[in-house]
Amino acid sequence: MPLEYTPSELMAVAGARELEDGQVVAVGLGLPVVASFLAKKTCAPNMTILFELGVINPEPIHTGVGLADPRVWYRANVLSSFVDILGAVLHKGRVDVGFLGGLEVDQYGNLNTTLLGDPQGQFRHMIGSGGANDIASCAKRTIIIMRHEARKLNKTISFITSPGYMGGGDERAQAGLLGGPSRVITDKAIFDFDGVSKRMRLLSIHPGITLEDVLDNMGFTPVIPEAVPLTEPPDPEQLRLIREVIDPQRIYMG
Amino acid sequence: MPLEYTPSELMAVAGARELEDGQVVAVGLGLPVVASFLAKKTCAPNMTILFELGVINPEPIHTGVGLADPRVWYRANVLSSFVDILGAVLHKGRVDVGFLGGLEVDQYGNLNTTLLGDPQGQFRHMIGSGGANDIASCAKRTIIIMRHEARKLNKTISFITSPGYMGGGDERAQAGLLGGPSRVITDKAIFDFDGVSKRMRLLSIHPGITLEDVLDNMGFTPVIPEAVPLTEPPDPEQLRLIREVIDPQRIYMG
Amino acid sequence: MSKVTSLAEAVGSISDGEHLSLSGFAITRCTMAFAREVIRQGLRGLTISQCVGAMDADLLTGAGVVERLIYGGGSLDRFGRLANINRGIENGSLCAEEYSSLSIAFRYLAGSLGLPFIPIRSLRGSDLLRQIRARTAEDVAEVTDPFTGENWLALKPLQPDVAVVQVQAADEDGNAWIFGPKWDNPEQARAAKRTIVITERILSGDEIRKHAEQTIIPGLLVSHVVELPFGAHPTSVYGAYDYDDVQIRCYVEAAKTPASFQAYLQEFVYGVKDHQGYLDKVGGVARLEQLRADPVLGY
Amino acid sequence: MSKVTSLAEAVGSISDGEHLSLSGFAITRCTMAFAREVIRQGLRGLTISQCVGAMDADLLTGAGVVERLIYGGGSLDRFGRLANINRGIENGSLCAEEYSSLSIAFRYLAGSLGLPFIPIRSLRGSDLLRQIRARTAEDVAEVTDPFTGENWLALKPLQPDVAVVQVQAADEDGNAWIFGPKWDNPEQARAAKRTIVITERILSGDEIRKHAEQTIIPGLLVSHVVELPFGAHPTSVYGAYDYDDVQIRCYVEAAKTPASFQAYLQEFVYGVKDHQGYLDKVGGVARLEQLRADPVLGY
Repeated sequence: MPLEYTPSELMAVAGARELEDGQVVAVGLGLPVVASFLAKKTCAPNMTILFELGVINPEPIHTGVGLADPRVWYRANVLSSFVDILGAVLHKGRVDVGFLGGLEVDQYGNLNTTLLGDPQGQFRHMIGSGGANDIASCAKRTIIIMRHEARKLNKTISFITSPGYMGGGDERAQAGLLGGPSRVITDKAIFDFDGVSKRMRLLSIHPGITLEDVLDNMGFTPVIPEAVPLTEPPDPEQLRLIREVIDPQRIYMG
Repeated sequence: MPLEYTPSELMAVAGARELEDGQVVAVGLGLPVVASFLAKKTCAPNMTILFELGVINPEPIHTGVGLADPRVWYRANVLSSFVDILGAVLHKGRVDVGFLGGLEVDQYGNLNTTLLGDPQGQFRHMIGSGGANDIASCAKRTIIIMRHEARKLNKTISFITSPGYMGGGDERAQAGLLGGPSRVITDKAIFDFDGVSKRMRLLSIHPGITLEDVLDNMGFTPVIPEAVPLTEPPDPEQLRLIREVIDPQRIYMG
Repeated sequence: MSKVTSLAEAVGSISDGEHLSLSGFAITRCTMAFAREVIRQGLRGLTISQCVGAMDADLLTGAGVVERLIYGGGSLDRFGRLANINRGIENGSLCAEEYSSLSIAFRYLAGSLGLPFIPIRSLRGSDLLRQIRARTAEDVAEVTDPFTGENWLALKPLQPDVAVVQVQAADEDGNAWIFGPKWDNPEQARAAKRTIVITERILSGDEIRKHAEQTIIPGLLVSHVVELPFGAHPTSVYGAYDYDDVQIRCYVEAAKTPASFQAYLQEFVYGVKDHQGYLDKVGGVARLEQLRADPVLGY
Repeated sequence: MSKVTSLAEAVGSISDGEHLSLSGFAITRCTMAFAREVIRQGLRGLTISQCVGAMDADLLTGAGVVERLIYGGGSLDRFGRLANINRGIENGSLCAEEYSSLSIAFRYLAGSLGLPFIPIRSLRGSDLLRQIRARTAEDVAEVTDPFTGENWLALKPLQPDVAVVQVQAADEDGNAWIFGPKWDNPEQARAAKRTIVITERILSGDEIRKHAEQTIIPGLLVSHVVELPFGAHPTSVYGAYDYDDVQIRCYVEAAKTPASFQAYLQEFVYGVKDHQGYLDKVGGVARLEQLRADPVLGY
């Protein structure tokens, strides 16, 4: 009998699987926190987790409401500052993976967390960058996690808060930016990016989801390889950790 | 009956008298340390004393052999770093007075702590800059303390470690440097600098010293005003503090 | 020399139109009591800066005190968005200059070290940069690395008139300790012309000298020290007290419309005489004791 | 993951010709045991950097290990000058690039933050700058402030291959605490490709996590952790032990001529098997106990 799991749980597990032991990971709010703690407790015990405000390798025992919650700083081994984390680790070039959520992403992995609506007319201001623009600009690679909806995976987005491959091709490198997005993890599929055009490319589809489900809920058509495998489902230990240890109150996974 | 005091004691007292309450003072090795602690214990209780390596307002109870001696860090209220002291206080422009010793000084207050001898031929390498060049470049004003000898007060010096008024006039300001030397305190006299030419100018002569003593032991002739007053001698409390509290082992005053 | 004053006196030292950096980050160590007193004293036209927008800046903005905001985006974490700031941006009443966390931190850092400008890799290729250039062309520029010939973005130093920093402990001279992460606070204080320290408690100078490595803000930067327990309420102070979720929810609810926010201000700011009155209003000792942090957990 | 190794293994990870920054300042927290092991292992052609030249750099220079020194001048405080370094400069055998404390600190800072260059007010109008330009034209340049049009001196980042830092306490991952002033050490470790931590004692990770504000060097920067009590002898370690005036005077006396310094190396470096042998040589437990610091005074 297959395991029961929620789309959020699969997303967190897929995110965790992208992280390798020994890597340095800059973690944004939300699901990236769950994915990172899950990786650290499973495949990547020697991974370094960074929170932009000055926290390295916390070991929370209670779920926090965000990075500003002392619950997520608990048992950190460094408590320092923005300059120390975003400057001396990220801007210095030591971050292997930046882990970001977003409101909108386009086919080149450009990410919006600032405005929804038409920037020329009516719009709603949302969160803005925080460290997201810095992470997207300086990490060796970034992973984006977000819900799979047509209004979120959009052909054009209202505002580029955190640049991906900009207009595609080598435009990002030309602008002097390092790295770039390497994965987009949604609740239906996982994408990577075509090596030359830098367009988003379907990498795997989650169990129980069809190609039509994926494409009908996107504002653009990704590159689709001949064969697209199924995403590996969570294993029981990963689910146990998420449910019992990392987010028992279901603050992130709700 | 006049008080007995040594030339070093008079120099330290003269240095202390230059400091005003509330000022921020960057202190180099040697006599400047004694002068600064003396000022803090007398006329300038709210003065801030900075040591370049990251020490603010220590209250030593034992005399140290230099800035690297933990004795001179005792009871500091800040223990930080070069970047914090020389960057965020000095380079930021918050240092009112820089207090420097030297091996050689010329008539424009350029200071040498690097080489003795002829830089084109044989020379001896001495201490170099440490923070002296930074203090001379960034403090609002500097005070130089050194022995009064012809080989030390020289027409030309072997090496400019810490710039004074460079070639005189507005050359220093043109170079983008702030402040400049305001006093040279020796064991025979105190000098300031002419407002326009920036040449060293006799300000006072120590009790018991003649103008000839002063001039015969200099490698250049300073500007000499019509009337040159006597330097105010130390008072008994200043001498007591130096002898009993600040340098009882006579490490600096030996 | 003691710099200890009342909160009213510290706020009274600030002039209309000045640029203040505030120490808050989302819902932690926000200068809340300070912001309430600023509103009560009727200051106007302030510029506020902080790396990540926080509840202190949002409260001031909602009270109409803020003309310009220089920040890197922000929220009240899971409790909600910065509704007053967002509304000000949306209706054009607030001039918001929006960066990223690091670009603000680097602007403070340059200001703190007396650097004329600082190069940065962030912002390029983003609409943040496009927008900054359109609004404030004088704060970003291009510079060529003289060693490689590469083109870099250069940021102008931020040098607030006053840094207002909420800390756990300080002595009477303003030598201050901050526990937990410090985000942009060390650079804010060093970049600013002067610093107002709001402290949970005043320690003796002797105590500070015993652990001088912990002194994040040297007294020489500080003009006023205000002892004000629970000065950050309803936001948290690591090691001292937790955030007050009831009061933050009340704020978030009120901030949904200008009218309901005016009612909030009437009740919790204008309607109380001072910080003590505010604390009584939100539940007094009984509530505050519930919030007090466990010394090991820090919350 | 434990990074704890022997001193020999840590030194063995270094290659001839690499650039090491050393944590010493004059006669305090110098990487002395490390330097002695470097000499015993016969490394060659090293570049050494530090803000203020210290006994560790002088020892290595006297042993012929150092090709290039990037520093801001220095001494052994009242004990004397850096005789080996000065001799090397005077006879031309050492390539010394001489700056000021802040200019080296800013070069490390730029290296630590990934800045392409850093502007500075120091050095101008000095023979230091003239000499640096003559010797190493590629490390200083002119840059125009894009905001004011002013001309500034720009320094190139320093990025050592290895930072070697002598600390009071660290955990097995290399998260390290430094007590007392830290001079250039935080920026050295951040600027370097990797850091070797030499610690008076290893603490549990739990202990480090209790006071994580004190962690000056994050473990992610660290490749090796070596537990080595009295590793800085004969220099001091604040809070742990005082400098050994007898041994420093012995060093100063020996450093007066190359021949007498060779004899010193023979006796205290080549002539002992390891750090334990060295400690026995200089008086063993009886002498070390005399040097142990008073916990309140720190010396």
